[in-house]
Amino acid sequence: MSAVTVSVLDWGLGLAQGMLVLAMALATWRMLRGPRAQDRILGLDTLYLNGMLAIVVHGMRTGSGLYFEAALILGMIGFTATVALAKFLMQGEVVQ
Amino acid sequence: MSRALSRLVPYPRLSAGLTLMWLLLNAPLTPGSALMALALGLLVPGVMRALRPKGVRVRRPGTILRLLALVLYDMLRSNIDVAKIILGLRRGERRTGFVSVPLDLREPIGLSVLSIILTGTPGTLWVQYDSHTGRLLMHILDHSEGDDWVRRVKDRYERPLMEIFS
Amino acid sequence: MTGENLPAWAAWIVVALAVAGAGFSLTGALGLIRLKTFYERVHAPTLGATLGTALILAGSMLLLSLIEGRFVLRDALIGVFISVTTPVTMLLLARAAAHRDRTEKNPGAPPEP
Amino acid sequence: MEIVLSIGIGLFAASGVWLMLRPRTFQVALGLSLLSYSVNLFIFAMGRLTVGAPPVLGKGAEVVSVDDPVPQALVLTALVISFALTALFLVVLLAARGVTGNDHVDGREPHEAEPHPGNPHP
Amino acid sequence: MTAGSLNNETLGTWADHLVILPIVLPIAVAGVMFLLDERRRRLKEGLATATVLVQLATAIALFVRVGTAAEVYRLGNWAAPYGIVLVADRLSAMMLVLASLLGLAALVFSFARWSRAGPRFHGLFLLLLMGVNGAFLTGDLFNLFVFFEVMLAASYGLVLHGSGETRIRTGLGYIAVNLVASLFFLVGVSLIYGTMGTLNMADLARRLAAPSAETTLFEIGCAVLGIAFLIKCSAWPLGFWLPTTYAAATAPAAAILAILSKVGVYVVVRLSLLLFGAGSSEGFGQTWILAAGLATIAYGTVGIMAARELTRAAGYAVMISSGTVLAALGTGREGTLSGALYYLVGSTFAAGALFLLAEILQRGRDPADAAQPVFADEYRDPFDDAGATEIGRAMPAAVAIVSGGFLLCTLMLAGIPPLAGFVGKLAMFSGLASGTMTAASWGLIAALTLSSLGTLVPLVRLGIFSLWVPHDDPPPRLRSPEFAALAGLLAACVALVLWGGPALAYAEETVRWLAQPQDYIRAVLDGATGAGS
Amino acid sequence: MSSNALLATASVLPFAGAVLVGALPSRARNAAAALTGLVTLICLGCILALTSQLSAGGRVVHTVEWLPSLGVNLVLRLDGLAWLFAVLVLAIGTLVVLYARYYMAAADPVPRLFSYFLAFVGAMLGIVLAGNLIQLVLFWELTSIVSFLLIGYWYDNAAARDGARMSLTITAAGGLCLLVGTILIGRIVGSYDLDTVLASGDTIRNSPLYLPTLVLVLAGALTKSAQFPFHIWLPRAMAAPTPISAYLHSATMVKAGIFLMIRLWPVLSGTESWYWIVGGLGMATLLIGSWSAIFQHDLKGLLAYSTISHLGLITLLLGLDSPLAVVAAIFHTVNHATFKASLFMAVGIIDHETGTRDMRRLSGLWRAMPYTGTLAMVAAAAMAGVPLLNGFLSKEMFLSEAVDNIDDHPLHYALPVLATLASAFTMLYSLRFIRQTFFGRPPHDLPHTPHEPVRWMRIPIEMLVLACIAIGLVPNLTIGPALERAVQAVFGAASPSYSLAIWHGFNAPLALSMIALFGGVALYFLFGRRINTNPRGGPWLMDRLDGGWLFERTMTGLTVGARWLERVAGAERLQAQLRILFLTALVASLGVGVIRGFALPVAVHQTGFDPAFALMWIVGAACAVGAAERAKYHRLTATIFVGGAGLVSSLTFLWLSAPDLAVTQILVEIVTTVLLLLGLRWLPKRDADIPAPASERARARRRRLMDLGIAAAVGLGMAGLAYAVMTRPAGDGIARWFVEEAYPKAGGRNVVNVLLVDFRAFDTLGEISVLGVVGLTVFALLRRFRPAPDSLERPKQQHHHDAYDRAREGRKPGDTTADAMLVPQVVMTWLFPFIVLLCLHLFLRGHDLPGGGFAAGIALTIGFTLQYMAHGAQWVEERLRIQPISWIGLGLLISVLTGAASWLFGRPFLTTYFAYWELPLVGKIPAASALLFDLGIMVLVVGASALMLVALAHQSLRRTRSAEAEAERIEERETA
Ligand code: NA
Ligand code: NA
Repeated sequence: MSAVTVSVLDWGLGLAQGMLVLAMALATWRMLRGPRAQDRILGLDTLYLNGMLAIVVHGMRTGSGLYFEAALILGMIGFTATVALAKFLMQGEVVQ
Repeated sequence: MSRALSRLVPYPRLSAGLTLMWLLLNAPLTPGSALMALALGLLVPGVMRALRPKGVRVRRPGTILRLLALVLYDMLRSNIDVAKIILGLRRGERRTGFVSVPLDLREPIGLSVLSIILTGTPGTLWVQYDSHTGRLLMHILDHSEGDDWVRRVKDRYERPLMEIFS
Repeated sequence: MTGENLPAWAAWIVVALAVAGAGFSLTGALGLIRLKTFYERVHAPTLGATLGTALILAGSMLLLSLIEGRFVLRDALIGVFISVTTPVTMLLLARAAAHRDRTEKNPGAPPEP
Repeated sequence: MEIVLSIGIGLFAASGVWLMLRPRTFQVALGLSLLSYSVNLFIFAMGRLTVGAPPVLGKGAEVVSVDDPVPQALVLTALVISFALTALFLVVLLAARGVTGNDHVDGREPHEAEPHPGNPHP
Repeated sequence: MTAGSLNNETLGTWADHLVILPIVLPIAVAGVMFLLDERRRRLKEGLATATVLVQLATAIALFVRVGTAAEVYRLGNWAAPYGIVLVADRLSAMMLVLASLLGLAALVFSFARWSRAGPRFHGLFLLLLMGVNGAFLTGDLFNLFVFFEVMLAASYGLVLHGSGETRIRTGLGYIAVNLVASLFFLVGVSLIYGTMGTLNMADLARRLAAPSAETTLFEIGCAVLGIAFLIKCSAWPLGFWLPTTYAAATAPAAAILAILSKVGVYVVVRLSLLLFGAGSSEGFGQTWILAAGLATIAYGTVGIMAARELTRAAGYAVMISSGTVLAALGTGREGTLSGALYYLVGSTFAAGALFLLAEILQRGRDPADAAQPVFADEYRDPFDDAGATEIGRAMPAAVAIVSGGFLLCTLMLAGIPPLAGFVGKLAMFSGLASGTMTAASWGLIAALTLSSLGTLVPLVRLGIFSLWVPHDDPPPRLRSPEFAALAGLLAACVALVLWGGPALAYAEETVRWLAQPQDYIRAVLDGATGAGS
Repeated sequence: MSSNALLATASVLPFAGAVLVGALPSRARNAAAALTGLVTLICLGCILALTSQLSAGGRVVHTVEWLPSLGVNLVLRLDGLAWLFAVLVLAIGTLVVLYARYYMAAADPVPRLFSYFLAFVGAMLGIVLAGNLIQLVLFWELTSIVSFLLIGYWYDNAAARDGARMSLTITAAGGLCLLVGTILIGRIVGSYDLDTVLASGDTIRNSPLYLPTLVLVLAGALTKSAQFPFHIWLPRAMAAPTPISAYLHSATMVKAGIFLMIRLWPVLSGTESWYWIVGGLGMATLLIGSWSAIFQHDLKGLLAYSTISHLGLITLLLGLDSPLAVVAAIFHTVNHATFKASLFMAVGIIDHETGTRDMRRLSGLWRAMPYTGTLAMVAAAAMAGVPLLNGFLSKEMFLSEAVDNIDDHPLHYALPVLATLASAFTMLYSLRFIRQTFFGRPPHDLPHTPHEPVRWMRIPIEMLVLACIAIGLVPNLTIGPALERAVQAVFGAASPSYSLAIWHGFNAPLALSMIALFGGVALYFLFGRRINTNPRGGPWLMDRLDGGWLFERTMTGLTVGARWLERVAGAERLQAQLRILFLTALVASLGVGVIRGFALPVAVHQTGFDPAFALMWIVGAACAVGAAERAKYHRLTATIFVGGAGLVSSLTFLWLSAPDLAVTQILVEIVTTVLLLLGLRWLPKRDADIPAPASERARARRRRLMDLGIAAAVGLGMAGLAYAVMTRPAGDGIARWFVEEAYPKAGGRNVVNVLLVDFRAFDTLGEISVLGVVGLTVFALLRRFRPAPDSLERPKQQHHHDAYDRAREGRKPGDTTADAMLVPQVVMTWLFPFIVLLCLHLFLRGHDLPGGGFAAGIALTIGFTLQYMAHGAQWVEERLRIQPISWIGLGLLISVLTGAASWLFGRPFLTTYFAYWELPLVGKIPAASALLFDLGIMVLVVGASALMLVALAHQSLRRTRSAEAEAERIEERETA
C-alpha cells in the first residue's frame, strides 16, 4: 500500500507540476506573442502565479515545508513587479 | 479606558490579522510563539499609524459572512463557466463587452473590496472607476445569458458592502 | 519520496486536489492563448489565481498536515494574499490598456464610464 | 537534469553576452542581469545537483545527505553583489544619459567624431 | 547554557589581532561616518586621517613582525580550510604598507578641495582601503572575490566622485568592464571549487601536490580566473579601460586607484608562486604571463608616447608598472621578481604622485570638468561659495615645487637614475643577466630599456608643455595639504633609494619566501607558525 | 681631515650646495654666486689635498655600502685620471661661476642656475670618482638630467626648450644603453667594481657578449661626447646661457664620454670592433664637425661644431690601438677644455656687449675691445694648433700617431691625410672667427655699442688663456705631472713613455702640421667670402642633412606612430573592449583545454530527468532569447522577459534543493525590475533607426554576426564546463564538514545561513559593505543627476490624463490618476504591516530555516517600494522618514561590533557565541550572536536598497522642481 501511495503521490503531483509548468509555457507564449505590452505583462503575471503554484506542488512532492517561504513571498509581494510594469504602462513612470 | 485601549490597539482588526498570520507562520502553537504573536500584533500596526490611512468602520459581521459565502459561490460558478468557455465546451454565441455601472458606494475600502470581488471573479473585470460620477466601467467576458450586470453588481455586492462600510 | 506513512485515500484526495487545481491554472493559461482580445484574456489567469490556487493549497495543507500529524494551515496565507494582490495588477493593466486603446483610437477601445 | 541546466546556463550566458555587446546602455544592463543569472547558476551547478535535499538539518540534527551548501552560500553572496552592481550600473547609465543626452555606451553616437579633450600640442 | 565555540583557544595578546585591524577599522569608521552629517567635514577628515594612520602603524607593525613566517588569523575561530583565514606574510605586509602610504597621501591631498566635490568621500575612501587591505590579507579565494568587489565598488564611487560628464561617461565603461571581470572571477573560482572542492589557497596548493584527474577543468578555471586578474592588472589587451578611467577620475581618487591594479598584480604573483610552483600544474601560465607582461609594457609605452594629457600618461605608467611585474614573474627568475617587487612599490608611489601633479597642472584648464549643481535644495555645492573653495595655505614657489616633483616622477617612472625606478630596473636587469640569457631575458631587457626611453621622452614633452611653455592661464597654485601629499610620496621614492639595500633585501627575502610555499601552507593549514592560531 | 672625508666632502658638498643655493630667493645673485664659488673651491681644495697620495699609480678608495645584493656599492675612487678630470671640472667650474655672476642679467633667477650648476658639478664628480660602474651610470644619467635643466634655463625661449629636450633624449638614450652594457660587463666579470673590471680585460674581450657590450657602452659614450651621428644635439644645446655652454658643452659634460672611453680603454680596446667603431666614428665626427664649423655664422654655432670636431679628434685617438694615442687624447682633452672654455667666454662677452653673435654682422671689434680680442685670438690660435700654444702640442701628438699608424693596414694611409685636412679646416674656421669678428670695417648697426666688459668678467678668460700659453710653453712644468699620473692610472706598469717637448725636430708630424696651418690660411683666403654669402644656408655637401630637422621629424613620427598603434592595438570603445574580454577568456580556456586535453568523465553522475524541469527551461530559454532579441527597440518587453528568466532561475534553485537561493533570487528579481522601470523613464525614446548607408549596414551586419559568434561560443563554453563538472563525481571537498558541524558547533540547522553568518561571515561582511558602498554611490550620483532635456517632460500618459481632467467639469488634473490608483492604494497600504511581519519572520527563522537578514531586508524594502508606488514619494515622506544612509551606517556598525565583541573574550574577530536560553513560559529560545550579525545585515540591506529605490524615485520630483525653478526664472526675466 505504501508503495502505491508513494507512486500515486509522486506521479499525481508530478503531473500537477507538469501541468503548471505547461501553464507557465503558455504564459510565456503570450509574453512572446504580445501583441501589446499589456499582453506581455499579463503573461508575466501568469508566469509568476503558476510558478508560485509549482513551488507549492514541489513542496508537496518532497513533503517538505522548506519551500513555503518562497511561495509566500511570491504570493504576497510577487505582484510588485507586475504592478510596477502596469503602472509604468499607465503613467509612464513608476513613482511620481 | 477604551480610549487608552484604542491608543494601544489603534487597528484591532489589523492586530488580529497580524497575530493570526504569525501564529500560522510559526505553528505549532507554543507559549513562546503565542506571546510573540501577540507582541507583534500589538507592535507592528505602529507602522500603520505612521502611514495614517483613512480610518474605516466595519459593522455587521453577519453580512460579512453572507457576502463571503456569496462571493465564494460566485467565484466557483464563474470559474467553471469561464473554464468551459476557454476549453470550447460551451455552445452558442458569446457576447463580450463593456458595461458601465453607476455606483453609490464611495468608501475607498469598500470600493477596493468590490474591485477585488469583481476582478477576482473570472468573467468580470474592473476597468475604470470615475470618482466624480461614481460610475464604474466593467468588462464582461460573457453576457450572452442576458444577465443584467448592473443589477447584479449593485444587488449582490454593492448593497452588502455599503452596509458593512457605512 | 514522501508518503510512506500516508493512507491511500489521502494520497488520492491530495492528488485529485492538486491535479484539479493545476487543471484550472492550465485552463487559465490556455485562455491566455485562445481568447481573442486583451480584455477577454485578462479574465483567464484569474482561474489560476482563484480556484486553481485554492485547490492546490488545500491539497498542500492536507498533505502536510497528515505528514506532520497536526494542522499545517499556513498555506492559507498564500491564498489570502494572492486573492488580494492579483486583482491589483489586473485592474491596473486593464486601466492602462483602456487608456492606450483610447488614445490610439483602436476599434476595441472601451467607452468612457 | 544536468544536460538541461547546462543548456540553460549556456543560453542565459549567450543571451547575456550578446546584450552586453550591444551599443545601448539599457541593453548592456539587461545583458548584465542575464549574465549574472547564468553565472550564479553556474556557481550553483559546481556543487552538483540534488533534488529535494536542501541543506537544512532536521530536528534531530542527524547528519543527512544533503546538497553541497558551499556553492549555495557563494551564490547568495554573489547574488547580492551582482544585484548591487546591476543597480549601480543602472544609475550610472541614467546619469550618463543625462549628461551626454544619449544612451550609447560610449556616451556618443558612433558617427560622432571622437572628442579630443586636452591640449592640442604635439 | 551551552557554549558553542569551536574550541577554547584564545588569542594571547591584543597584538595578535593586528592582522584584522586594517579591515575592521576602516569599515567601522566608515559606519560611523555614514551616521555623521555631511557638514561635519572636519570631524570626518580627522577620523579618516586617524584611521589611515592607525592602519599605517598596523601595517608597519606587521611588516616588522612577520619576518620569515606567516601570521594566520582565523576568522570566527574556524580553522582553515573551512573557515576564512587572513594571512599576513612578507608580501602582504609590504603591500599593506604601500597601500597605507598611498592612501594617506591621497587623503591628505583631498583635504585641499576634492573631498568636497561630492558627498560621502571619506566613507568611500575608507571602504576602498578596506577592500584593498582585505585582498592583500585574505587566504581564501572566494573571500578574495568579496574584497575585490568591495574595493571595486568603492572605486566606482571614487571614479564617479565629483560627477561631470567625462567621469560618468568613462565610469560607465569602467564599471562594465570590471563587472565582466568579476563574472569571470566567479566562474573561475567556482570551477576551482567544483574540481578541487576547496576555496582556501593553501589547501588548494596542498591538494595540487597530489596528482589530480581533473587537471583540465581546474586549469580552465585558473585560466578564466587569470583573465579576471589580468583585467584588473590592466594587462594588454584587457586593460584599455585604465588610462581613460584614471584620467577622468579626480586626482586623489586616481592616486589611490593606482594601488588597484597592483592588487591584481599581487594576486597573480601570490597565486602563481603558491599554486604553480610545483605539483600537478607546475609552471601553469608562466609563458602567458610573460607574454602579457611584455605586451603590456609595450602598449603602455606606446600609450605614453601617444598621450596628449598628463593624466592619461600617468595611467599608462600604471599599466607599464603592472606589465613589468607580470613580465618579471613570467621569467621565473627570483632575482628579477624581487627587483620587480621593489620597482612596484616605487612606481606606484610615483604614479600616484603624477596623478596629483597632473591635476595641479591641468586644474582650471578644463572648466567643464567641475561639476555644476543642479538642485540647490538638496545640497550645497562646495565650489559655489568662494570663501571655502580651497583649504590650506597657498604654497610659495608653487611652480618650482611642482616642476621638481614632476621631474622626480618622470625619473622615477622612466627608471632613470637616481630614483628608485632605476634601482628597480637595475635589480631586474641583474636578475636577468645572472644565469643563462634566454630570449625572454633579452626581450625583457629590451622592453624595459625601450620603455624607459619611451616614458622619459613623452613625459618630458608633456612636462615642458605644462610647465615651460608660456600659457595664458594663471600659474599652478599649490595648497599645503597638496604639497604635503606630494612631498610625502616623493620622499618615499627617495627613501627607497637611500635605503635601497635593505629594501631590496626585503624584496629578495620575500621572493624566496614565496618561492618556497611549504611554510605558508603549513602555517595556514597546520598552524605551524603564526600567532593567530 | 682623512682622505675618505675629503673624498666624501667633494662628492656630497656640491649636492648640498645645490639644495642650499636653490633655496635662496631669486634675486640673491651675489649670495648664490659666492656660495657656489665657495663650494667649488672647497671641493677643488679637497681634491688637491689628495694629490700627494696618487703618486706612482696610487689611489684613494672609499666604499659606502648601498645595494650589496646587486654588488652595487658607492665607491669613491680617486686615481690620477680621476684627479685630472676632477680638477678640470672644479677649476674651470670656479672660473665659470665668476664669469656667470657677471654674465647673467639682473632679471634672471640666478640661484636656480647656480643650483643646477652645483648639481651638475656633483654629478660630474660622481662620474669621475666612481669606483663602481653602476654608480658611474647613475651619475652619468644625472649629468644628462641636470644639463637638460641648464639648457632649458631660459624656458620661455622655444629654442631652449627644444634644445634641452633633444639633448636629454639623445644622451639619456645613450645612458640607458650604457646601463645595459654595464650590466653585461657585470655579467661577464661578475662584478661592477671598477678595479675588478679593469683587471678583467681579457675575459671581457674573449666573451661572446663582448660585441653587444662594446656597442652598448659606446652608445653611451659616443652620444654623450656628441659623436657622429649623435652630434646633432650639441649645436642645439647652445640655447643654454653661454657660461653653461662654456662649461658643459666644451669642458666637462661632453668629456664624460671621453672619460668613459679612457676609463674602459684597457678592457674594451684592442679589438677590430673597437678600432673600427671608435676610430671610424671619431674620424667621421672630426671631419664633419670641422667641415660644418666652417659654415657657421653664429659664433656659438662655430664653437659648437668645433667642439664636435675636437671631440671627434679625441675619440679618433682613443680608437687608434696605441697607448701613446691615449696619452695624446688625455692631453688634448685638457687643452681643448682650456681653449674652448675661454673662447666660449669670449663669445659670451661679444654677445653680451654687442647683442649679436652673427659673424656677418660683426666686424672690427678690436677697436672697441682690444683686450678681449687679444685673449680670443690667443685661444683661437691654440684651437688652430699654432705653435707655442697647448693646442699645438696635442695636435702634434695626434698627427704623429696618425703617421705611426700607417704600417698596420693599407687603408690607414688615409688617416694622416684626413687628419691634416681636418686640421686645415680648424685653421680655416679659427681664422674666420678672429678675422670677421675683430677686424675689418668698424662695427655699425649693432644692438649695443660694443665696449670692454667689466674687469671681473675677463679674469676667467685670462686665467684660461694663461693656462693655454703656460702649457704650450712649459708643458712639463705645468701639465706634466698631472698627465703622468693620469697615464699611470690608465696603464699602470704598462705606461708608455712619451715626451711633452715643444720641439721634436723636423719630422712628418711637423710637416703635416705646417701643411694644415698654411693650407687653412690659404683656404680661408680662397673661400672666406663665399662662406659669408653661402646661399644654401648649411655646409656644402651636407646642407640636405639637417640633423635637428631629422630628429624633430623622428619624434613627431614616433608620436604619430604611437597614436596610430594605440588605436590599432588598443580599443577605445566599450563594445570593442568587451568583445576582446570575452574573446580572450574563450581563447584562454580553449587553449588550456587543447593543451591539457579534455578527459572524459570517470563515472557519469546524473540526476533523474524530469520533463517538467526541461519544459521550465524552455520557458527560461524563451525568456532569455526574447530579452536579447527585444532589448533594442522594446525595452519594456525585454524587461518583462528578464523578469521571466529570473523567475525560472529562481525556480531552478528551488527545484535543486536551494530554497534560500530561490527566496533571495525572487526578492532581488522584484527589486531589480522596479529599479529598471524607474530608470526606463529617463531613457530616450527608441524607435526604428535612421536608415544607414548600405556600406554601414553591411559593416553592422558583420559586427552583429561576430557578436553572435562570440555569444554562442561563450554560451557553449559555459554549458560545456557546467556539464563537465556536474557529471563528474564531487571529490572529497570541504562541504561535508559544514553539514556535519553546522549544528553541533554553530547551533544552526540551515547550513547555508550558518555559512553566511558564521563560518564564512567575513564574506558577508564584505558583501554588505559592497551594498553600502553602492548605495552611497548611487546617492552621490543621483544628487547631481541631470535629466536629458528630452526626458525632462512628463510622460505623455500623464499629459493625456490631465488633458482629460481639464476637459471635464469638476475634475482637476490628477484626478484620473487618483481614481486609477484608488484601489491599489488601499491594498498596498494595508499590505504593508503584513510585509513587515513577513520580514520579521524571514529574519528570525534564518538560522534554522530558509530566510535570513538579507531576504528580510529586501522584503521590507519592497514594502516601502509599494508605498512609494501607491502614493508617490511626497506622500510617503511626509509620513515615513527613513534615513537610508544612517541605516547603512547602523547596519555596518552592528555587524562589525558584533564581530568585534569576540575580542572581549580573547577570541578572533567574528567568533560567534550561541546558547539556548530557558525563558519562563516561553521555553527554550536560541540566542546566537550570529543573529545580531544578521540584524546588522538586515538593517544595512534595508538602508542600501531603499536608498537606491528612493533616490531613483526622487528624480521625478526633481524634474518638477527644476521645471518650477525654470518657470520662476522665466517669470523673473519677464518682470525685469
Ligand atoms: Na475577474
Ligand atoms: Na547543488
